[in-house]
Amino acid sequence: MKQSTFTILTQRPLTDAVYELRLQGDTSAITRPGQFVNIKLSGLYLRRPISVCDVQGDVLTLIYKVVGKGTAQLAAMQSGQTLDLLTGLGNGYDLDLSGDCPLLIGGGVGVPPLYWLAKQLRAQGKQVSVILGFNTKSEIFYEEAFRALGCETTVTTVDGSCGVKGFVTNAMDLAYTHVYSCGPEPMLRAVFRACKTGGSFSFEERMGCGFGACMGCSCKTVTGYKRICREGPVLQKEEILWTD
Amino acid sequence: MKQSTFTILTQRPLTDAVYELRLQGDTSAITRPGQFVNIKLSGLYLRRPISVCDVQGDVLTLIYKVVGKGTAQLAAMQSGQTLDLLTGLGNGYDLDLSGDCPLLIGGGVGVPPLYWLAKQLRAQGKQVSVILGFNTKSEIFYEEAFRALGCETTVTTVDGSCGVKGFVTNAMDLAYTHVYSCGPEPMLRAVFRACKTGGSFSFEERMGCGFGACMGCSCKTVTGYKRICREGPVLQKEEILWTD
Amino acid sequence: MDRLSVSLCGIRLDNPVIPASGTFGFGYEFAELYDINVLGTFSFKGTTLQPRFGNPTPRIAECTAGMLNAVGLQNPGVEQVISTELPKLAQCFHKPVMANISGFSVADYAETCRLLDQQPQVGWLEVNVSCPNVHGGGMSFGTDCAQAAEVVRAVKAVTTKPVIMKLSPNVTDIVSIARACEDAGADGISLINTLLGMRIDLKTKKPILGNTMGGYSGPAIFPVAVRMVYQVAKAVKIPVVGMGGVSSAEDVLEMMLAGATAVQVGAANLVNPTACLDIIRSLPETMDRYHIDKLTDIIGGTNG
Amino acid sequence: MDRLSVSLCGIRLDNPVIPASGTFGFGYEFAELYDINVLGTFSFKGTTLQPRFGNPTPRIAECTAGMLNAVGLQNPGVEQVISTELPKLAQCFHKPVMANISGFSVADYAETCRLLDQQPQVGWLEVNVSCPNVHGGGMSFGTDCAQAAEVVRAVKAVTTKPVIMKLSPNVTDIVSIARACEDAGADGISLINTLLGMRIDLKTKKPILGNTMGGYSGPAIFPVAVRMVYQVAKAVKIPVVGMGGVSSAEDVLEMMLAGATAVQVGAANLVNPTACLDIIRSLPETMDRYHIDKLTDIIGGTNG
Ligand SMILES: Cc1cc2nc3c(=O)[nH]c(=O)nc-3n(C[C@H](O)[C@H](O)[C@H](O)COP(=O)(O)OP(=O)(O)OC[C@H]3O[C@@H](n4cnc5c(N)ncnc54)[C@H](O)[C@@H]3O)c2cc1C
Ligand SMILES: Cc1cc2nc3c(=O)[nH]c(=O)nc-3n(C[C@H](O)[C@H](O)[C@H](O)COP(=O)(O)OP(=O)(O)OC[C@H]3O[C@@H](n4cnc5c(N)ncnc54)[C@H](O)[C@@H]3O)c2cc1C
Ligand SMILES: Cc1cc2nc3c(=O)[nH]c(=O)nc-3n(C[C@H](O)[C@H](O)[C@H](O)COP(=O)(O)O)c2cc1C
Ligand SMILES: Cc1cc2nc3c(=O)[nH]c(=O)nc-3n(C[C@H](O)[C@H](O)[C@H](O)COP(=O)(O)O)c2cc1C
Ligand code: FES
Ligand code: FES
Repeated sequence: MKQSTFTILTQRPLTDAVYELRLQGDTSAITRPGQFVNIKLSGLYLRRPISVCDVQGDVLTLIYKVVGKGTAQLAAMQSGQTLDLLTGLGNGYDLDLSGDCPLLIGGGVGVPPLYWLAKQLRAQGKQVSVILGFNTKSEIFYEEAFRALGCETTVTTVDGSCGVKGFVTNAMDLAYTHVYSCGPEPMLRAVFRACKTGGSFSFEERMGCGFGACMGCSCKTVTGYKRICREGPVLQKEEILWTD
Repeated sequence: MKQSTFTILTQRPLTDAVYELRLQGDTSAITRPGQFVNIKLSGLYLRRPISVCDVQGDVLTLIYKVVGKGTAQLAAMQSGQTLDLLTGLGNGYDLDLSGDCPLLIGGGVGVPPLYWLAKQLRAQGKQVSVILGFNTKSEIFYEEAFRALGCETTVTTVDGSCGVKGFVTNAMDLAYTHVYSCGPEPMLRAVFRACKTGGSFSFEERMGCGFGACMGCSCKTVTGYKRICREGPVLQKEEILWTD
Repeated sequence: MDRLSVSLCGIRLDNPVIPASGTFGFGYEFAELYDINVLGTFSFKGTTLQPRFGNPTPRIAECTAGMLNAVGLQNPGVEQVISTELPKLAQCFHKPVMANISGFSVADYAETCRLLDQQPQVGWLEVNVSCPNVHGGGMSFGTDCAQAAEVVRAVKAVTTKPVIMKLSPNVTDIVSIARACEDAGADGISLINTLLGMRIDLKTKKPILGNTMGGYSGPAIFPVAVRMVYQVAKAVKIPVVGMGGVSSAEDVLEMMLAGATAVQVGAANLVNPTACLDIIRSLPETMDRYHIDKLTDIIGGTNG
Repeated sequence: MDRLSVSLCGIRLDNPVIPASGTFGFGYEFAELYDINVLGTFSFKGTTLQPRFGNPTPRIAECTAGMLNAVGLQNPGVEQVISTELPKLAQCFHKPVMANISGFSVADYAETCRLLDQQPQVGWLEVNVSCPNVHGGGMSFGTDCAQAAEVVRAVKAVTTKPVIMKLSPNVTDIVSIARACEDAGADGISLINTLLGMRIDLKTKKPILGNTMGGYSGPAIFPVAVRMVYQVAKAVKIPVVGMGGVSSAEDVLEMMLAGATAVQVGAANLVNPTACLDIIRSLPETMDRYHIDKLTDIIGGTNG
């Protein structure tokens, strides 16, 4: 974990509500895809956790959806402005589990953390399949970015306005050696049930600190209590206990 | 009273800690010298009251000293930025009381409200004497501005580094028909005791609202309870009850 | 307009937004800025039997997201309120007004309420029991079930108008005090009054307030207020008027979900004099955003 | 360094800054960022006799100038704290640590304190009486003088280390509870724990917290904390550890003027992990600004 100041290089809308932010700063604490940063915003008491979407040298890419005060404030910021970030948070995805043909499944703003993962897996020569789930055509982003990495990319939309109609699980009928997934909890559950191999699932929880100090984000797992911000956000299929 | 947005035209330091701010906006609610405005600053809950120093058309001049968070924030603001102001607050000075040779006595940041007063009295052809009290030479501001209006201007400094050594009362040995005063309470008390004619004294108090709603700024006077923000900040010599 | 209207103790309000006592004077200062008849109603400055100057200044201290006040119930006394303030008010406000009453003995409360009950302009009596009981050891009436109930009975005996008891949050068990008031015959509960707080001036090393301690209000107290409104609304059958830090239409909705039938806005009026107007204007679009059809649909809605 | 040092129940602290229980874990996460030996000491995560998972998530809700938490005392239980956490802590922290203890019965408190009392690393026992008494109707131990005193006596009977009672602010009369603890033999008082609060999610119309209500902390509660520290420090002879919303060196000075001998920093650590380090570093220049020579000169200084 590191606390440091990043400068906004570019900010651009990807859809009506989703923005891509490129920041320059000390990325040295970020070691794995699937980790996240925790952003201080002025006038808001708690930081806002956002997944790492890509890292290239000292440039960090984040993708976020405007859902409330914090993300709205972020969307109003401009190049040259600075942000106080905690970086290198969370365990991130373990690339060693991938096998030869990993399958990456993302839903909505669960898509971003899979991008850097896909890039690294491709760099290792893996045959990467990607399923990106959205509600409707206008919400789709980063489809071409994954294709450009050489990933076999399928898009699903709930309303069928683009790609396969329905949920991400409707497109899982292919061969894979490991599943990496991130998205809303109902999607994670469906993928969990459909997954025929090992799987790495990334979770969200309301956080106090984001670095393991407050026990605000704990969950029960097969292997004991885990903090989503520290031992997570990525949990392995074998250890997940759905509580409901 | 009016609530409206003003734009900063210029900001310049007059001394180490005292700044002059020129703002453009709707000044129509400001009717008298000695009134004040109440300024909203981001992140601070209460507004900050500052006296009107001058009004020329839609340009409002304020002079303030950096003493805490709010004034420090104000000092960091730049041309083009905007401020939310409540204008037209307080009773202000009554010009009709001046007689032919009014004497204006200001101490420190009590000097600013006397400027617009002096200007209006001069426009009425009055012979205006001004005593400006400061601690030391480096804190002096607006001496030339008063001279330029054609006021007989004396400066006093506590340490004698400029002008008359000592307090403003050391320079009161002249003929006058009415005293208008603004400054720290010990100075007001001394002027009150020395004043041989009628006098108008401007007071400060911590304020909740600044427009008469909260009773936060009440004081007892000979003629009953008064709100510094509404029936004040200017009280007449006859009605002042020093409470101590 | 029916989307916004609610009924408080049998009196219809066009909307649930009510400036809180002590932050709206007798309305005139605000009437300079906007037509105050847009309000549901307003609660006027806490009135006592005798005129009061209140506490020494400074009476105000700033805090991170709120303020302390130690005004000490400055008011001209009930007789002058009736002879001077109410007639003046009649010129700019044409709805039933909420009369806020304070006292230092049970007899004080009863007599002040009796006099205000006779005024046709008055719709509700809001009885503030945060004041110290000068005959009962100085603790406030609102910190003890038996004393609060005694005030209710004394007031109900001399009034016909709805009596809303305004409770202090500085207690261990707000629910039992609210229940005691209900059992004694109160027609409604309003809460919260200010939290007791203090600030010290680092320059002088002395308390900022002339009175050392004061009442804390503003956005900082909102979560405490929501909690107490929720607890009390679940426990009593009479309506609850919620307040404490409300500054936006969202806050109004949150208070109503917690169980408030109407919502008061206090300190926000002092820093943004058009706060209530702004809130009322933005309620419909805010309700749309959260898929709320009518306000009456959501009162206590978080509770089951 | 003598400008900053204070003595707490006979143990010298290099400075009065102490991370508050529940916001600093067992210190390791922060040791990654800075040498935590710069701290006066720290109060570790509230420890109970049995391991606890705590409350369902969400456990955190944001407020205007603070946060609610409903962690529910998640901890591995006193045995594992002793067998695992304390040895790990010994590697990065070389000063006496403050052991924070919670319980749900008097016997719980006594046994947990007895076990921790035997640990040489432990300097003070900070006994949190905000927890519900499962044998006594569910009200927290800290809301009743007799129950709080019973905990003090039970703990003092089995320990030799200084016992600091940590009080809940959700009470009518904090002074009488502090006095009851002093009379029962407590060596110090620490306050305030969190204020009980609640937030509702407008989108779902449900409470944000899985546990409905939670503890409010952060700058918003500072004025309430200063007030209670002031009231208690005036009323008792034992030292007071002040906390609640402290986020800056100025806040530390204000707490000490109110009467605190040492000052804890809670929620600030969560949003600014170097909060305590930053405060300690800026204390000397802040003291210069307000003409304070040594911190011991100002403890309770506002009071006469
Ligand atoms: C590990 C992790 C990674 C995330 N990565 C991304 C990402 O890459 N892109 C993206 O768009 N979003 C991501 N989120 C969700 C994102 O944190 C929230 O959308 C954001 O905090 C909302 O803030 P707000 O102020 O706009 O909303 P508000 O509702 O105003 O926020 C109020 C409070 O609730 C918290 N909160 C609200 N929604 C969530 C949520 N879904 N998860 C956790 N806390 C929440 C906020 O942090 C804040 O404390 C991630 C969340 C976590 C936990
Ligand atoms: C009617 C009136 C007119 C004024 N005119 C001027 C002026 O023309 N130029 C100028 O430099 N100053 C003037 N002041 C004083 C000015 O309001 C304060 O210096 C300013 O509010 C300090 O704010 P701060 O945030 O920097 O200080 P802080 O100490 O951080 O402020 C904390 C709180 O205390 C209040 N406060 C602090 N000092 C004073 C004070 N002296 N009077 C009233 N409230 C105070 C602040 O408004 C705020 O609510 C005037 C005050 C009043 C009441
Ligand atoms: C300056 C001021 C004066 C107040 N005077 C009274 C009063 O006379 N009677 C009363 O019942 N409450 C009084 N209150 C309390 C408010 O009506 C309200 O209960 C409290 O401030 C919480 O709401 P808020 O956070 O929206 O201000 C006063 C509050 C303030 C800030
Ligand atoms: C996430 C969290 C967990 C806490 N856990 C404990 C605890 O286990 N034991 C305890 O005595 N206090 C606990 N507290 C209370 C703090 O120690 C402190 O008393 C309170 O938060 C007020 O200080 P602050 O405003 O600086 O946070 C906790 C507070 C927070 C925010
Ligand atoms: S958010 Fe604080 S421990 Fe995870
Ligand atoms: S400051 Fe509110 S009445 Fe004067």
